Amino acid sequence: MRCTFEVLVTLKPGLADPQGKAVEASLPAIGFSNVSDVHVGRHVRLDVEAPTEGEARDQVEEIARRLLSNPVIEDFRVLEPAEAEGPA
Amino acid sequence: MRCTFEVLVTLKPGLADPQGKAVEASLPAIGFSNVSDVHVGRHVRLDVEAPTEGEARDQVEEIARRLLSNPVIEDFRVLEPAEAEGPA
Amino acid sequence: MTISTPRVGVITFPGSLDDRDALRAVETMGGEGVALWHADHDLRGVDAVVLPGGFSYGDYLRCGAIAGHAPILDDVRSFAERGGPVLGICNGFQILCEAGLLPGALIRNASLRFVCVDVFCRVETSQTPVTSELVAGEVVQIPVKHGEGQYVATAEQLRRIEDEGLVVFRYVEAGGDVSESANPNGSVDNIAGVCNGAGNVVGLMPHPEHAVDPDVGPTGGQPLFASLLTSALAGASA
Amino acid sequence: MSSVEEPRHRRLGLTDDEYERTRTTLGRDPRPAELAMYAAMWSEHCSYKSSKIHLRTLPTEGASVLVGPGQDAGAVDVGDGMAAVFKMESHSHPSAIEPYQGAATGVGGIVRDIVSMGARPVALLDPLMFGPLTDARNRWLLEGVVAGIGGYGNCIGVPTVGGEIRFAEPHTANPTVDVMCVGLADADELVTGASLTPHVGSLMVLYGATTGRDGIGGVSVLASATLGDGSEQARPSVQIGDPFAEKLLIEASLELIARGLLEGLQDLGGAGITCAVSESAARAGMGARLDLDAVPLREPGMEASEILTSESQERMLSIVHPSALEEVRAVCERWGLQIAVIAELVEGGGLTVTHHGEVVAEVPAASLADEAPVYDRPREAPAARPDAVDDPALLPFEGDLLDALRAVVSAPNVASKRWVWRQYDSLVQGQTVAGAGSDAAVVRLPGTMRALALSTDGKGRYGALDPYLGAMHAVAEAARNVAVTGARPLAITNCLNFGDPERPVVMWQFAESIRGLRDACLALETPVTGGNVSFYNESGDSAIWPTPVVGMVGLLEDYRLRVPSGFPQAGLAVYLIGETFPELGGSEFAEAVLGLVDGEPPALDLERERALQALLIEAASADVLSSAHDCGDGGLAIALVESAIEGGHGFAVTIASDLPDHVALFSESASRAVVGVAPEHEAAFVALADSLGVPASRLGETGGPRIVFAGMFETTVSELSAVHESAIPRLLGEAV
Ligand SMILES: Nc1ncnc2c1ncn2[C@@H]1O[C@H](COP(=O)(O)OP(=O)(O)O)[C@@H](O)[C@H]1O
Ligand SMILES: [Mg+2]
Repeated sequence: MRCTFEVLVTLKPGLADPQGKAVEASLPAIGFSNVSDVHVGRHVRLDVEAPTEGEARDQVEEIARRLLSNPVIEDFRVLEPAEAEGPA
Repeated sequence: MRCTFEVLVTLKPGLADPQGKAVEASLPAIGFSNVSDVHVGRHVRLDVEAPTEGEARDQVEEIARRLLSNPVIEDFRVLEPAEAEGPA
Repeated sequence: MTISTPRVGVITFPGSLDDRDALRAVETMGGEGVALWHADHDLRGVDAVVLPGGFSYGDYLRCGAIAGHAPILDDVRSFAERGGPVLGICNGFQILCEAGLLPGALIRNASLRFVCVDVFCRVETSQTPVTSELVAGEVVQIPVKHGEGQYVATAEQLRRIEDEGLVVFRYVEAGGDVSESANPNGSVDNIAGVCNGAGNVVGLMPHPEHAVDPDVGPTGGQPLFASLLTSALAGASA
Repeated sequence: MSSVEEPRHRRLGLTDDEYERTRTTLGRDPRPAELAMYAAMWSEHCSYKSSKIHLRTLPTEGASVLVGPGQDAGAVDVGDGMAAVFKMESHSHPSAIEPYQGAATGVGGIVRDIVSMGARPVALLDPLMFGPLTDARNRWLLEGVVAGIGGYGNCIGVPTVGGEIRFAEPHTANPTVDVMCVGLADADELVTGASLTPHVGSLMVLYGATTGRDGIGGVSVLASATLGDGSEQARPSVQIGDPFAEKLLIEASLELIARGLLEGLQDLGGAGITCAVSESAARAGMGARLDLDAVPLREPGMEASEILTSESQERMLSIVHPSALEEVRAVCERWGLQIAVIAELVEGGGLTVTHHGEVVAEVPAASLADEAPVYDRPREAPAARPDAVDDPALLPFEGDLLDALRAVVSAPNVASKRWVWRQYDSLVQGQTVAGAGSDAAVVRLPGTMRALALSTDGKGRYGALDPYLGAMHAVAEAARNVAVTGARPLAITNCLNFGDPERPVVMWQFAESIRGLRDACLALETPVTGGNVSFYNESGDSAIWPTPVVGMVGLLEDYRLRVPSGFPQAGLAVYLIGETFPELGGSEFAEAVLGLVDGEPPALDLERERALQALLIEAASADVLSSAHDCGDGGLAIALVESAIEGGHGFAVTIASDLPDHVALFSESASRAVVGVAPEHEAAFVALADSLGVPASRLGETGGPRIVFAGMFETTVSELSAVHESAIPRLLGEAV
């Protein structure tokens, strides 16, 4: 079966987040002074072909750990899968 | 109240996605030939202070539309909020 | 009135880098460079506006995204609506796209790497303020230096851009042929620069301001600035 | 697992003796925050405690030197009232953990050093060393480091105009990442300890980024000890560079200085606030009251010792008279930077630190800044290797010469580094007459005809065989690279990359290298204006090659007279200047073709070197040279081939020599260059060479698409160019 997964990659807490900071600082100018703690990370969407959803998920975890994230500075989280239709 | 939101920004289908392509191309080398349709987008996490969750969400939608995404090439989606504890 | 020197404003955003270079190029080519500041609602009466290269706001989030909301963009927008010549170079191009003044968008280079190299650009139309002194088909050599210069647009937008003749420059071989190897960033249809429907707002990834002084680079930027100064003067006396 | 807790001072990197010394200074046990401050300031990285006695022997004076060692950066007079401010620093340790951020923050750090002198940064150069690219981790390190340098340098608008990359097995675990920055300032507006007078009651204003837990212990742990396996816990958190904030910091700082609003300025680097505050106060001969509650924090709940030693990036500390504070605030705010008054200068030398309203430290400022222990560590020459080869030049070579040439042209050390420098913006600021690809980068001084000529050189392979000679060669080659462009070498900065100084062999390598630097700098009259020492580049007991990297600054009186390295046209006479001896020890040929890093490095006669450089400079100013390229790695053959590739014109030469062909082609004898001379200038050029006593042999002529070594072999420029260009991309697994 073929499953679609989404992986979120975020900076580890405590590390400087220049992107988040820059976005946060620019929000008041467009009228939002009530926003804080902005952090910018990556979102990766991918399709995996595997015998079971469980196996597919394990593989996604491994891919996220080895390729999608940089474990020295980033964490990741796999969203619940929205199973894709039909055969591969 | 203060709510935490997560916004996912993804490229519109059909547009070039050099990052997604690069990830996909490097997967076989680490043992995954069963992955396809990889797309890389952005993940933004932010805290919004507003009278109600509904208002906060409306504001997040507006921020996502005006700043976090480029409507010419990107779509966005706001994840369900994980409500933060306590007062501001 | 005697013939005046065209006044060309160059906007400095936080993170602009080639702003001084653009001012110097304007002056080298005989114009008067006027420094403008992103937070002012004031174009200081200039005859043309340049949005220079750089990494405004670090190009964090998306390049040009945050600068696209700068106060001075309102003034640039009304200046453009009145037909004033506006040139966005590299980051300036990205900002104009983000602000909706130009069609399409710029994303990371296909190679995912920054690239600094001299390229050849073919002029696709002389009906813009930066190509008025060139003829379509002419090739100019100008450097690029960017990490996010891949021009993209949806299929529908692209059709409109091509149909309406909004492509101003394409990456080509020295001889003028479009090829994959001439394309430094994977831009669709080798597009290096575009204009708006009215033709007075132009954006391009190559850096003409780094191509006016033969001691430090090629000279393909000279006719672009010469055109801009002529157009600015025409606007000023109109 | 040890069950006994190590005492706190040892965990912070202080020895028992050093701990006793803090007790003597204070007359009591140090408080926790004080201990953290001493540990940071007395770390190897900040205090130079192992290197100081050796560094003192370097020549630091010369006619052009405006600022010598001891300030954030050195400075030389470059005419018209302008000063070139320059320094090199390593960020090897952080780069080994996270190559992108490690290299990026390395750029940020050295740029702030230049800015804190009141100079606008105008050029970056990045000498790098990695293990072989056949190893995947080394490829990952190279790609990350290069992307990080570009990612940061490109984003702050300072052109990266040169550098070098060498590959050697001993750098596998410990890549060497050095970055040199050059800035320009009005000579009489340089910000030095002596140029500004802070007042009692003046304020210390921190501006730029907020303070987080980044890099705590960076100097004391990461850069001042050898990390073994399982040392993950000891590692400080990775610092993420924010080049946008740095750009704002540059502009705001230069504006503050231009407006005369400051009484002092210092960057925050190793040891963070502790270092900046104690050094500023000590330099002013005063003390300070520091209030940690005033420091804007990025994270809640930080302890005093964390705030004091955080190495968060993109921060600067200025000294401001209270009457100027509001104007300083306005300038910073215009650039989007927050400011915080964190301390006040007081009479006496005491530094008092409060946190949550309580005193957490009370120490003499100078005891932190100037009174670290100084060590004369034991040195011992290594035992001679029983299997050493005396002289690779004596080994028989029966291979094909053209194949050997291809092997050397495509050897990673010699191959084109275009893959790297294409990723760097070399054009911004609009003054780059010659960037990467030239022997020395040439950067104009705005508003004048003059230009700086900049080169970085390290000779790791020679240093591994003989650290004294290796260091001398690094200086000579850097000077030669500057001289071939026609510029006069003025002064050097350096970054000294070594293993563990507590091992006598490493300390011997260090002392020998310093001796080499000293002798060469004296002979070539290029004093040392500053530098940086990076020790503990080793894992297990395998250290990097002893690699002093030299950053040379030279001056070209008229940039229009710059001599390019490539043959610019056909019909030029090709001369070799200098003499070739049978010297293949430590050569590229020996490594790439014979598989040997062995033998004695080439001799270096500093008098010959001076004469050669004098000829290059005089011939350039007389405008009789069409091209000049030094003979470096790969010798005469490579110098000729590179001149052809760079200029796009072939040549036909005859190498008349008593030496075996392969030795004549690939010997790396020092003090040589290949020059192209137009026929109408030949007589004048030869006369000049004669008058300076430099042998000049006419080898042949330029022209055509072919490369012809008469009687040996021939090929084409395009064939060798393809080999030269494709080698690095191929090793990185890219389609070429
Ligand atoms: N890491 C780098 N960054 C920028 N430029 C580099 C780098 N490595 C090499 N270069 C450039 O490539 C050219 C050749 O380098 P190199 O072989 O080290 O020169 P040389 O032998 O003359 O010292 C030089 O112009 C140098 O500046
Ligand atoms: Mg050289």
